Amino acid sequence: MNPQPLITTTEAVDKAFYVIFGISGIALLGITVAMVYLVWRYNRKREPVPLSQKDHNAWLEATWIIIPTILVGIMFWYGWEGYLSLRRIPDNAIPIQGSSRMWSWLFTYENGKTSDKLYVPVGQPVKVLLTSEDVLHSFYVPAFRVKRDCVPGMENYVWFVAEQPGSYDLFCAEYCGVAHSSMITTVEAIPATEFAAWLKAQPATADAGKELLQKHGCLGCHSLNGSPMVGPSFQGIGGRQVIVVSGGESRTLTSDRTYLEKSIVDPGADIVEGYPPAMPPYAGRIPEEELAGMLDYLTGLNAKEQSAEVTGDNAVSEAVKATEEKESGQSGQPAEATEPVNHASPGEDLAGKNGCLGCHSTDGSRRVGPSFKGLMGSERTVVKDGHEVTVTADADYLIRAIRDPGAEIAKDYPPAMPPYPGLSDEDIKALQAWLETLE
Amino acid sequence: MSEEHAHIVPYKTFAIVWIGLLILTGITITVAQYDFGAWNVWVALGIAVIKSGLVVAVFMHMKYESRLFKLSLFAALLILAVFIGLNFFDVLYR
Amino acid sequence: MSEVTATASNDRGFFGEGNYPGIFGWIFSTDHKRIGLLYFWSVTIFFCVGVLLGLLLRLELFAPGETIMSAQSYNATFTLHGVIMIFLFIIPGIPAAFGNMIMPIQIGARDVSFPKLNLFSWYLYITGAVLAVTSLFTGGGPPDTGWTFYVPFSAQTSTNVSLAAIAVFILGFSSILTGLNFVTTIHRLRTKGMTWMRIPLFTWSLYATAWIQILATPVIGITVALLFAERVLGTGLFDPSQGGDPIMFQHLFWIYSHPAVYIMVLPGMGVISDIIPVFSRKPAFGYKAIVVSSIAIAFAGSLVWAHHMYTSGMSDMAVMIFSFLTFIVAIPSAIKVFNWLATMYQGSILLDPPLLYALSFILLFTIGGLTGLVLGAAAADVHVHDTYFVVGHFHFVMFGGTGMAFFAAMHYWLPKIYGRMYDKTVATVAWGVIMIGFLILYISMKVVGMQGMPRRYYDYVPEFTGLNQLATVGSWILAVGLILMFVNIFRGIFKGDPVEANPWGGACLEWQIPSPPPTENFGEEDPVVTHGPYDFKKAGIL
Amino acid sequence: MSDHVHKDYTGAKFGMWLFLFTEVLLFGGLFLLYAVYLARYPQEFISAGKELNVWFGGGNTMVLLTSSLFVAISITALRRGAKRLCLGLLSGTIACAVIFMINKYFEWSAKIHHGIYPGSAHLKEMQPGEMVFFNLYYLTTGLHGLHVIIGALLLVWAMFLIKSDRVNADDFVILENAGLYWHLVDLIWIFVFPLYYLILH
Ligand code: HEA
Ligand code: HEA
Ligand code: HEC
Ligand code: CUA
Ligand SMILES: [Cu+2]
Repeated sequence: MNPQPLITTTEAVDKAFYVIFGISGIALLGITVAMVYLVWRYNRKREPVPLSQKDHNAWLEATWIIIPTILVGIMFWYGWEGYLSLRRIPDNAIPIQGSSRMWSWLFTYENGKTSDKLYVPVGQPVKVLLTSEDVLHSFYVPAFRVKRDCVPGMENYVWFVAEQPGSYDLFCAEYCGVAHSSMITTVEAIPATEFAAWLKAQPATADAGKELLQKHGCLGCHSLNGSPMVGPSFQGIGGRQVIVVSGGESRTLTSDRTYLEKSIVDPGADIVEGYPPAMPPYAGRIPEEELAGMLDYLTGLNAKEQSAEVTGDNAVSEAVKATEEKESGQSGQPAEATEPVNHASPGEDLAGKNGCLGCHSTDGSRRVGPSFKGLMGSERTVVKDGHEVTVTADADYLIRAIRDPGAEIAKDYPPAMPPYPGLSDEDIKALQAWLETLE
Repeated sequence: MSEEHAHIVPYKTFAIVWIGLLILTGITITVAQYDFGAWNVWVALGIAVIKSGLVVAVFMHMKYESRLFKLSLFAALLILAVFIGLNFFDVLYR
Repeated sequence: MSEVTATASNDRGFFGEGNYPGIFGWIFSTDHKRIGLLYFWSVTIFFCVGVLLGLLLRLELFAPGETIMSAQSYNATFTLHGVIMIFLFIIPGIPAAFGNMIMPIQIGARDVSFPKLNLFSWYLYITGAVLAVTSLFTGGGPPDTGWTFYVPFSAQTSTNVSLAAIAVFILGFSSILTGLNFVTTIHRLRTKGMTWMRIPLFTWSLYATAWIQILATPVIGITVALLFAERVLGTGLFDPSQGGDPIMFQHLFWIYSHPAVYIMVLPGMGVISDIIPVFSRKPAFGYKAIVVSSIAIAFAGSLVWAHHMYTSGMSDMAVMIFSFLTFIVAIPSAIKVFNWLATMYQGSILLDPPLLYALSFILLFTIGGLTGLVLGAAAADVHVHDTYFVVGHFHFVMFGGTGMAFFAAMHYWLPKIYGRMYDKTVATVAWGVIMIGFLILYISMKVVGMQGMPRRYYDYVPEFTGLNQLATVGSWILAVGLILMFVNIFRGIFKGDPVEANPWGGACLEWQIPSPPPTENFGEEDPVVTHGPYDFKKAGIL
Repeated sequence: MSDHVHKDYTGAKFGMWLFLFTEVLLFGGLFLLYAVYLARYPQEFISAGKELNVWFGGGNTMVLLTSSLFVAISITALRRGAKRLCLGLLSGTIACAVIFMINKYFEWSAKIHHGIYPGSAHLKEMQPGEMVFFNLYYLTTGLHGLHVIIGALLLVWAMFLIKSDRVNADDFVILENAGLYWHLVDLIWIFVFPLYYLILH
């Protein structure tokens, strides 16, 4: 429908600015000059008595109703026209998912690759589909004059094209809580060829496995980025602890290759707790070698690496960078080969998914909230109903801290933590198990 | 102390209006059993408007008040309509 | 009430004996002038608190990173700054303080229609203010949502937003009662000969304002009530996981809060419309056009709320409609500006402090209004929405507009009310300093906004440092000017030289009675009005 | 201060009307949300609306209309000097208010018994549109119920003044204003009833 864009978003918006500033500048100048002149010319020292008592003039008044009406009409038109350019997505725009949460961005590209900076090819329009996982955020790139809110429960979009390679600031422009002003990242505009190479460079086991998942429709129900869909996410699925219900009894299993295979061919046997028994059995529908490829891929998806990509905090983006460097150097080499296989626990996975690590560090350093390191079992001073009390950080305390963070505020910290009604008791247990390992 | 003491509305008028209101309530309940599709809301609202018109005009004496009262009421309802109406430029076209 | 008539001859006017001894004579008084002064002092105190918070914001922004406070305190500070300035200063500011003091006199009434209700609404104001302050120290601590209380954040944060919502509800109620009182008063209590076309423009502007207060304020009432329910009862009307729509909250919020900006500015425009004729010795040019434009602003101002939401994800159709209507509402404002200028033409202009502040209103409001047009244009707004450009815009219209009008009103009417004059030279110097500080402070904000600095940012990228420091320096200059102005005017009204009934040569009724005015305003007989409010010839000024 | 100025009846009544406008706009916010969400979830509103009992709603409509009649007549009665009748009618109105609230109590408790109330687990399992419907239903009828209580209290106050003759055939504006308030409560219900209980059948 919309062929190549005739103008970039920057040009479209700037045109409106020029027109409006131009008209306004003239009006302001005229008014200021008139005011100064009148005060000087008709000063009481010069004119002790007023020269007239005239109090209306129909023609004059009509003039200064009609002329501004025309002027604002013009302003409206340029504003609206420019806005339309922002809304008409060029056909060849590359779609990128942009998801926001307190207080980080996550961009997912067509092939499933994710990053916390927005990588775009120079000279090629991109369309960013904006969603939010918690409160309002707003995607704002001043250089491209685009801004759009990310609203939970809704998908918005922006499009733009970077004409020059470079790194452009990307701000969160809708107030979203204590770290609103650090919800900043960048748009990295790189030449199209480099972009293509970057996109191909896959973390861990590459495309083959994912293409299989895509082909068999698995990704319609399972995400790769941690968000639960109809089924649990594949993020970190390789080797994680899962609680399953089998024949009415729940037990905890390690999701190893055998488990995964069984889950695919006979999904009804063990149902992951909290999910409906909705998955169709694939026995006999997937050729042997394809199933093997899938399992290779899934077991390779260990939580450590992935949660690293998801949370956008500094320590983590280091990790992303490291991964990326590694990839560009030795792409194709599976990650397991270079890193010890997964010791990520479900708790750590949850902490990454829910953005805890955006506010709590694991290395003892202070962020928005207290560090998780050595937290469990320690004595905490908290402010409760205006009084300071000391409590022990036990399982119960953890539940209170997560369910009703406002009730007890860790001393010297702001009451900034949002409540997490979405975390089940099991989730909190898993978090606890993980927190206890952080000595 | 003159204008406002003019109208003493007789009991009978009130009683008639009351009966009218009860009948209209009956009608609106009956009519609700039939399906007019998208018009359901408008039919019900139409009857409600007639009913409230009666209450305002007679029970609340608006019929006997000066133009100022009537204009103000009109202004208030107009603004309410505008507040609700303009929202639909968003809701219907999203 | 015979003793009341007796005090009328007393020099101290309505400052004489009250109905109750001491302070009770004030806080239980139903005299509109006393209530006006109660408002004046409460509003001024909150204004000072508000500007101090503004100063703190600027200090924090002097350099990137943490300068004087943590991110959480910063967020609480600008929320409080916004809430105080909007709900405790600028909305009640001119109508409840100066409107109460002056409006009944201007129409030749002895009091407002419902004096007890008038006092009650002051108590509501104080209650709301106390609750707002209480919310800082109770529950989860100071609210950190910004004055706009957008959901879902406001529904989730563990700070004490619920109490703040109640406070806003009560303050809204207070505002409604003032409006209701004024409309009734202006309709019912005009004295003989005070026809509609002889009403002073200040009173006209209050009339238009009062209608907005009555018809728009309930909407903020229900909005904050729903926010409260969302937090306390979990009703989820704006919660997407319960089928709600967060954008509807924004609609409801702005349905009130946009008309509210005209509650803020219309009375200010009224002050200017009253001052300019007096200091130019010429009738207000285009009196009828100014009257009609006030009403037009009040009505058309109710149709444009969604221009705050161009990027929110509402439909493009709505963007077009609301952008168009926004431009329409600029026209009546333009009419006023041109009429004020035409009033000065061929006049005899005396540059006394009230006129100086009035002229700075015109300049600053025009700049603010024109940047409002930038925001009204959809494409331009996409770039500058929620940046410091918006912050610059609204400080220009609110502080440069209404704030300056408030100062103008202080310099114009306080001598009347207190019967004493301030030092005019100091007032002029203070004016100069304020203007310089103001322009440096807020123009820097606009520029840094154009460069893309988002608002409500505790920390910023290093590129923005220079302009932020300039702004902070501007705020210090402004502070010096404001302190000078306040000190001068307060010295003046308590210690200055006595003034006669009509120090400026005004032709409205308030200048025909002694300064300070007597308790019942007029003697035994109600005044009879025989000429228009700016007919200086018939009033014997010329 | 203004005691020696004659009482401005029209002014007092006008002030009351202005206040009623604010009430209308207060409820207007809820009606606005109703309209918007109805447009968005027409099917869910119908299915959720079926849960509401027309007889509770219809019964309460009759009760309120009748109470409005009593109030209207009571003013005429007072002005004609029939003080006893006036007081009797007002007691009737208050009785209606009580019946209304009792009715409401049963209606709400039946709903709550079924696990339908804001934030309940049962509600959370419903369609989004249905949740919105019930949340709106509780808020609207709740706010309306609050107004019923306030209106009844105003009438009780007016009754005291009538008893002591401070409100009488010549000076009845307080009764008239309290009556206006009561009619408003009725008016709101005239819209709430079809919108929540009927449209959706
Ligand atoms: C006193 C308060 C006040 C006043 C009077 C105004 C007046 C106007 N405002 Fe402003 N506004 C605010 C207070 C005010 N505003 C506040 C507080 C916010 C931010 C809220 C928040 O998010 O926290 C805001 C935000 C705001 C936005 C949203 C910005 C955003 O968040 O993206 C917009 C967008 O359209 C806007 C537009 C306007 C317009 C068009 C006018 C017009 O009424 C201006 C009309 C005046 C003139 C046009 C100047 C005079 C005319 C002439 C000199 C003649 C020459 C003119 C022509 C050629 C036409 N305002
Ligand atoms: C009338 C309204 C009004 C006024 C007058 C002001 C005045 C000031 N405001 Fe304003 N401001 C708002 C209304 C107002 N503000 C609103 C509504 C917001 C939005 C809040 C939100 O986002 O939710 C806002 C937001 C806002 C921000 C943006 C915060 C952010 O987005 O991160 C900033 C930042 O600099 C700021 C600064 C200032 C400054 C420096 C002043 C200066 O004018 C203050 C300088 C003056 C002084 C320092 C005076 C010193 C004088 C005295 C103390 C008096 C002494 C008294 C006696 C002797 C008796 N304000
Ligand atoms: C908005 C930033 C933020 C996020 C996201 C966040 N927290 Fe917190 N958290 C805080 C802050 C601030 C505190 C200290 C205030 C308090 O005690 O409530 C805190 C306190 C805690 C405490 C008590 C710590 C102590 O020192 O006593 C625990 C446990 C905790 N959080 C766990 C979590 C978990 C688990 C998650 C993710 C599911 C999470 N948090 C997400 C900000 C956050
Ligand atoms: Cu995210 Cu601000
Ligand atoms: Cu606005």
